[in-house]
Amino acid sequence: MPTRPARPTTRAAGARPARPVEPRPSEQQRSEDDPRIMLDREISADLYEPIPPYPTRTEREGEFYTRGDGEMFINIGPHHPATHGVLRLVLKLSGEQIVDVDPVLGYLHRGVEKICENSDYYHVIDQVDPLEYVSSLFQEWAAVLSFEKLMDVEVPRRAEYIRVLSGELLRIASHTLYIGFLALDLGGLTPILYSFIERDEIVEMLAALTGARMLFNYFRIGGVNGDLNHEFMSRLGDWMSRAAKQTEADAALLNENEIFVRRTRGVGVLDRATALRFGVTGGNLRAAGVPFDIRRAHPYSIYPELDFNIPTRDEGDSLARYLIRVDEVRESIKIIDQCLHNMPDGPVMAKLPRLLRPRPGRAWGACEGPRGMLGVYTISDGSDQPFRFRIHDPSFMNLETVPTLLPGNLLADTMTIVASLDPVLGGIDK
Amino acid sequence: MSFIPGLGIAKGMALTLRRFFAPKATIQYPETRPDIAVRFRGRLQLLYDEFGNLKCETCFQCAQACPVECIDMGGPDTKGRFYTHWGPAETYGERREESALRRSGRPVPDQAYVHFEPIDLAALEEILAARDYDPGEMLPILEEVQASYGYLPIAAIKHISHVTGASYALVYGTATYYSHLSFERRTRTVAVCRCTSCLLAGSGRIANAIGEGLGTKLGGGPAGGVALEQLPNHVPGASSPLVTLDGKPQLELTEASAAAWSRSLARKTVA
Amino acid sequence: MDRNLKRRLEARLDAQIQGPIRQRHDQTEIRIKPGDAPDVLRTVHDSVDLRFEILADLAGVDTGAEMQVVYHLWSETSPDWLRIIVDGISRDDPRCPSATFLWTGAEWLEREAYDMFGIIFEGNRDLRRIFMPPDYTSFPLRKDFLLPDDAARSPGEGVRHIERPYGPAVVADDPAAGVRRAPAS
Amino acid sequence: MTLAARTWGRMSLTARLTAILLPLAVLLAIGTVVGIVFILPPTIDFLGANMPLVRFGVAVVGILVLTIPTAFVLIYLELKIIARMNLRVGPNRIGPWGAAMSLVHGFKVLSKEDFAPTGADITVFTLAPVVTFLASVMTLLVIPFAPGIFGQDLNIGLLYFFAMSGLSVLGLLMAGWASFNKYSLLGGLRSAAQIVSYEIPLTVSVVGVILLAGTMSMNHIVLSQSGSALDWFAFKQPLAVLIFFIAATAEANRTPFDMTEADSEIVAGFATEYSGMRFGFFFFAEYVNVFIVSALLVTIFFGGWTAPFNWPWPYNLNWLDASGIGILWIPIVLVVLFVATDILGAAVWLIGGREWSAPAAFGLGFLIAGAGVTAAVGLACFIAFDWAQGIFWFMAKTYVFVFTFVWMRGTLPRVRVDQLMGFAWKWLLPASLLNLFVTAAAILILNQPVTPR
Repeated sequence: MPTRPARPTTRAAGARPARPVEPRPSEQQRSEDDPRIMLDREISADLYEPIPPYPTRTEREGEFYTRGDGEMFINIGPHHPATHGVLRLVLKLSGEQIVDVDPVLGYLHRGVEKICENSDYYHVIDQVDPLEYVSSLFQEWAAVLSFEKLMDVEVPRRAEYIRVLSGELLRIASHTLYIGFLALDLGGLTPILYSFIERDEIVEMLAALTGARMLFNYFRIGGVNGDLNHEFMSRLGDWMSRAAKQTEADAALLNENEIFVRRTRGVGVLDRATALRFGVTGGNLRAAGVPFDIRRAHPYSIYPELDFNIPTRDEGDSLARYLIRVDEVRESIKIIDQCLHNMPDGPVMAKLPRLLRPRPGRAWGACEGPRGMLGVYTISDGSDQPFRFRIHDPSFMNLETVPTLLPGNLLADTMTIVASLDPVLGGIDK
Repeated sequence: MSFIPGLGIAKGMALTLRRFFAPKATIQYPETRPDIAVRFRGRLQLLYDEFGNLKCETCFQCAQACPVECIDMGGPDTKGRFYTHWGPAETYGERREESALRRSGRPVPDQAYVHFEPIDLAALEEILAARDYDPGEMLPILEEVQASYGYLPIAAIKHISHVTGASYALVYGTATYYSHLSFERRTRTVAVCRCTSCLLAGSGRIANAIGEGLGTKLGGGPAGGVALEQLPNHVPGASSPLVTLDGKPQLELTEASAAAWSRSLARKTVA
Repeated sequence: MDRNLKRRLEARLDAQIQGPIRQRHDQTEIRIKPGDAPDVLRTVHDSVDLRFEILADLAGVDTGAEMQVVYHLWSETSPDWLRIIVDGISRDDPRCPSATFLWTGAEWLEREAYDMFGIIFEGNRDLRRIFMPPDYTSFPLRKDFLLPDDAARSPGEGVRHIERPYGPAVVADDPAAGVRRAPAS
Repeated sequence: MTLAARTWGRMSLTARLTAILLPLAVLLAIGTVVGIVFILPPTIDFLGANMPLVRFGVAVVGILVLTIPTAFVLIYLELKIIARMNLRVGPNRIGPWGAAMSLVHGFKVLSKEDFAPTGADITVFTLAPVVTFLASVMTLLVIPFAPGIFGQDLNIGLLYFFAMSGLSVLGLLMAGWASFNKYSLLGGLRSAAQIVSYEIPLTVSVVGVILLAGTMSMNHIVLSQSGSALDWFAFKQPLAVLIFFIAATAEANRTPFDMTEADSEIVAGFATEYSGMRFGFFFFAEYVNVFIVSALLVTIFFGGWTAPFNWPWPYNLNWLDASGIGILWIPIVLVVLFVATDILGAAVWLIGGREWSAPAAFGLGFLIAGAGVTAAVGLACFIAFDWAQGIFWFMAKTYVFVFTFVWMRGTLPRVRVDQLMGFAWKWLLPASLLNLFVTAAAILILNQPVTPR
């Protein structure tokens, strides 16, 4: 067999590792994945080892690809039943215990930031739409917030109320989906379908409001695309009449289930200090005991007027993250109720020029999505296209804690932890 | 987690058993169609009015507004003049990468089928170069094109859109909006009155002079952009001999200056 | 707009701040030099009257003439977002000290900035490509990177020399801070 | 040679067929005669001399045949029940209420490409499904479905059962090892650890019953709890029932103990690399295992084929007796079926008028008549014969437990590996030992006579 590149060790990281030796001319004709080659060689342990075909470039990478005794690499994803989207985790296992993890991203990278820098301000909104495809309204919201700060647009109050209303609806949809997927990754077949029934009702009524089921493209700079209509209100009404009871009933399947609780309690504990150092936001941070919610910490839209509280838990384990979501669903239902009760009258769009050329400047807008803080940093150079359009995605930061949380746990806990952190790969690989 | 071990599991089992008999959420699709929201915009389609006429007026607004530029309008435009490119849905990819190229600020070869005669782009190129290919100065560019070509050729508009990066819809909309920009080639007519008084005043000689100045003769077809013909009836109150250019009487024109005037006129109006 | 924050910032780090402190809407913006970044960040993070504990965002910016690294911070002591712009990084060999000694989470953000702009964060021990494939040779979000065929076959001209394998890390003079200087190669 | 070729070329198709078939027919006729005269009688004598052999052959064939419909029914039940619990409808397109779904699954599995991954140990890879399947099928031999209807009445039936079911882990381990895939390896090792450690509480929990019944023969265990439901061992050994149920769930790799194919962790466990009919065998084995485990549960604890209460039947319908005109019932039934078909078909055809073609009408008539006759015969058998009742009660009880297994799968998430093993060793084993000691003590104290039958 052709000699593989010498595996670099941490100490040898200084000297640049040897490049792979050229294969023998007899083998140069055949492609690497030709099965005959594998049969020719004697099957050795490192035949399928994910050694990178290039010399390792960083100290960390060198550490990762150095095996100890009885350790093996196992590759989870990018196509795996339990990795949401196309996440790829290269695990270093000893037995079933995880020694080290190297998440590999970028399988869904579309270069949205570049596209946005080349399309004008109106078009940016639906270019960012498919980023967090589970809750795309919030990504729009962040972009719209930063644009409105950039060009000093005053949003009508009714539009703000409608934004909050639809946003909280979508938050509930996203959280129910999260609950279902967490259960699915723990092996429960049923909760995911209950979640999808819930989500489908919400998404249908949002389709009546915005015109689409998933990529809404509803928020506009200085307002929203359309006013509330009767179809949406009627659907919302009869959903609200049973929403609370329904969500409680669905949660009862998991909340008290001994198996579920035993599998999530104390697994992947993310304590307060670590969470802050990792820049984790959203429910994962609140599960670690930091009451950081943009809706309260840095109020935007009409949230200061609404009455709701931020659920917080001290133990930062997967169970806490799950329960935080369950509580937030209740809070969102409260918020929707208030929005419906004091919805003001008036226009839903501010007056804006046809071609937007904001004056040069910088603006940072952030809103609280279901997964944490969604931020957008826009630089305008006075043209009708953003000069720089930076998208900050919470799932990205939440996923970054995985290499810290996983080691020491079992292979089965990979799914628990990743699912409880709730990454959405569409947002992570911009 | 409940204190009695197994109680939570039992609750869950009870829930699933209840759901076992509950009414089902499935929609048997082909038999029962789900009700689509009125505002649902999942499908792009052209609407017809109650008389069965297509409501679309090829105003290019949608093509202009489409963020991924997948809409491509087609058919003769509102005034029934020009057959613009009509792209079927399959040209999505083609148009998409064309738009991507255009965004990158590079000239794009246009794959669309063209129904207009090509022009030589040298003059257009220098106009654009003078304007620095700036889509912001679309109107001056178009006016200069009109001035130099005598009209706005579709080829020129397409070239402008590809080079400046402004979408064809934008340029076309600008061109159709302003009334002094026209798509037709403007031909000017010089008319010589042959009523008795004018003949006596020597309009015949003027006609000959203008004719050889323009390179045509009375009643002959248009030479260059100019046609020479006979004025049907004398403009009241006008002195003799009477010569009109596009219906406007040229009063200062005399027998001596006719040749020079007509030559300059021929030079000004380029075909 | 938080005047008080402006005063506190001026009091704390008047030396490092380049130019005026800009404030607009709910954002306060200071500009610093790359060399000052670690000190400024630690000051802003640690000092009692401004405890900017949450790193909201770390973005690279290519202004066409130079590179910038932009931090957005949040603190419970101020209603404003604090924006720290590390200014004046050369486009040919962009280098900026890493923020991982304060926020471990900055590691991936810096990897992303490196991947998109080629900014080398000195002290980030895992500065790899994160979105683009490892053999990719150009930096998509730079202004000289045009759609779309650059994306297909990446031209490495002018930027390839930044891609070089990791060299030995020299532990800094202040081990407590854990700041590291990158190889002088 | 050329002559033969030319003649063959000149012959017509019929001539060719005759030329081929005629000699064959002659040979067949001669062979038949020879066989009847010389080979048949000694064979009959031999088989008659030792009937157990015949019985065994029949039993093996019958069980092999039985597994296929069992697996199909179980697959369909699982699809449908879990779907209903998920508020779905489940398979409803193929066959009535989608009943043919599992058949279609079977055809799909048969028609799939069957390949082995590069680097796999082909022989072991191919043998693994066979081992698993046979191990689970062989256990069916000792299960009494009804009085007189069982493969073999071993006096060590339970022992045999546990031995055989223990074999299945070998198959899984082989599969996991031979697939040359890390997921498969993990799955195989998990299954080995899990099944081996759950064997122990499973076996120990049954010992109490063995003490009570004083035998290990399945039949006698069933007979010793005949009578009403109060005589079932389930009420004398409630703890044992619980332990046995849990351990059996793990034994059959069912949720919440389906570590071996934990689809969200190790993609499909030991079956990751399998496709086509090899995969099919694994899943036949799994579903047959579910059936077997429920059957064993019923047999040991819930009185097997005995009725849950004092059952007045079977009446001794001597006119149904084979010693009476019993054997004549077969032609009679056939005649009745024929006549009923004609009458009903004619009726349908006359009433339906034009839109019913004659074949359709008579087909419908045949269906109705067949259903009626079958129902009548079944009822008569149920009234008359104890084996019919036995099968009825046995299947009824068994499918209750099958439903329970599917129900658990529809509800519960999966437990973790270490929790699984910890549960086995820290809770189930002590509990089963405790149960054993208590039972033994009770027997001693009440000196209940232990009578070996």
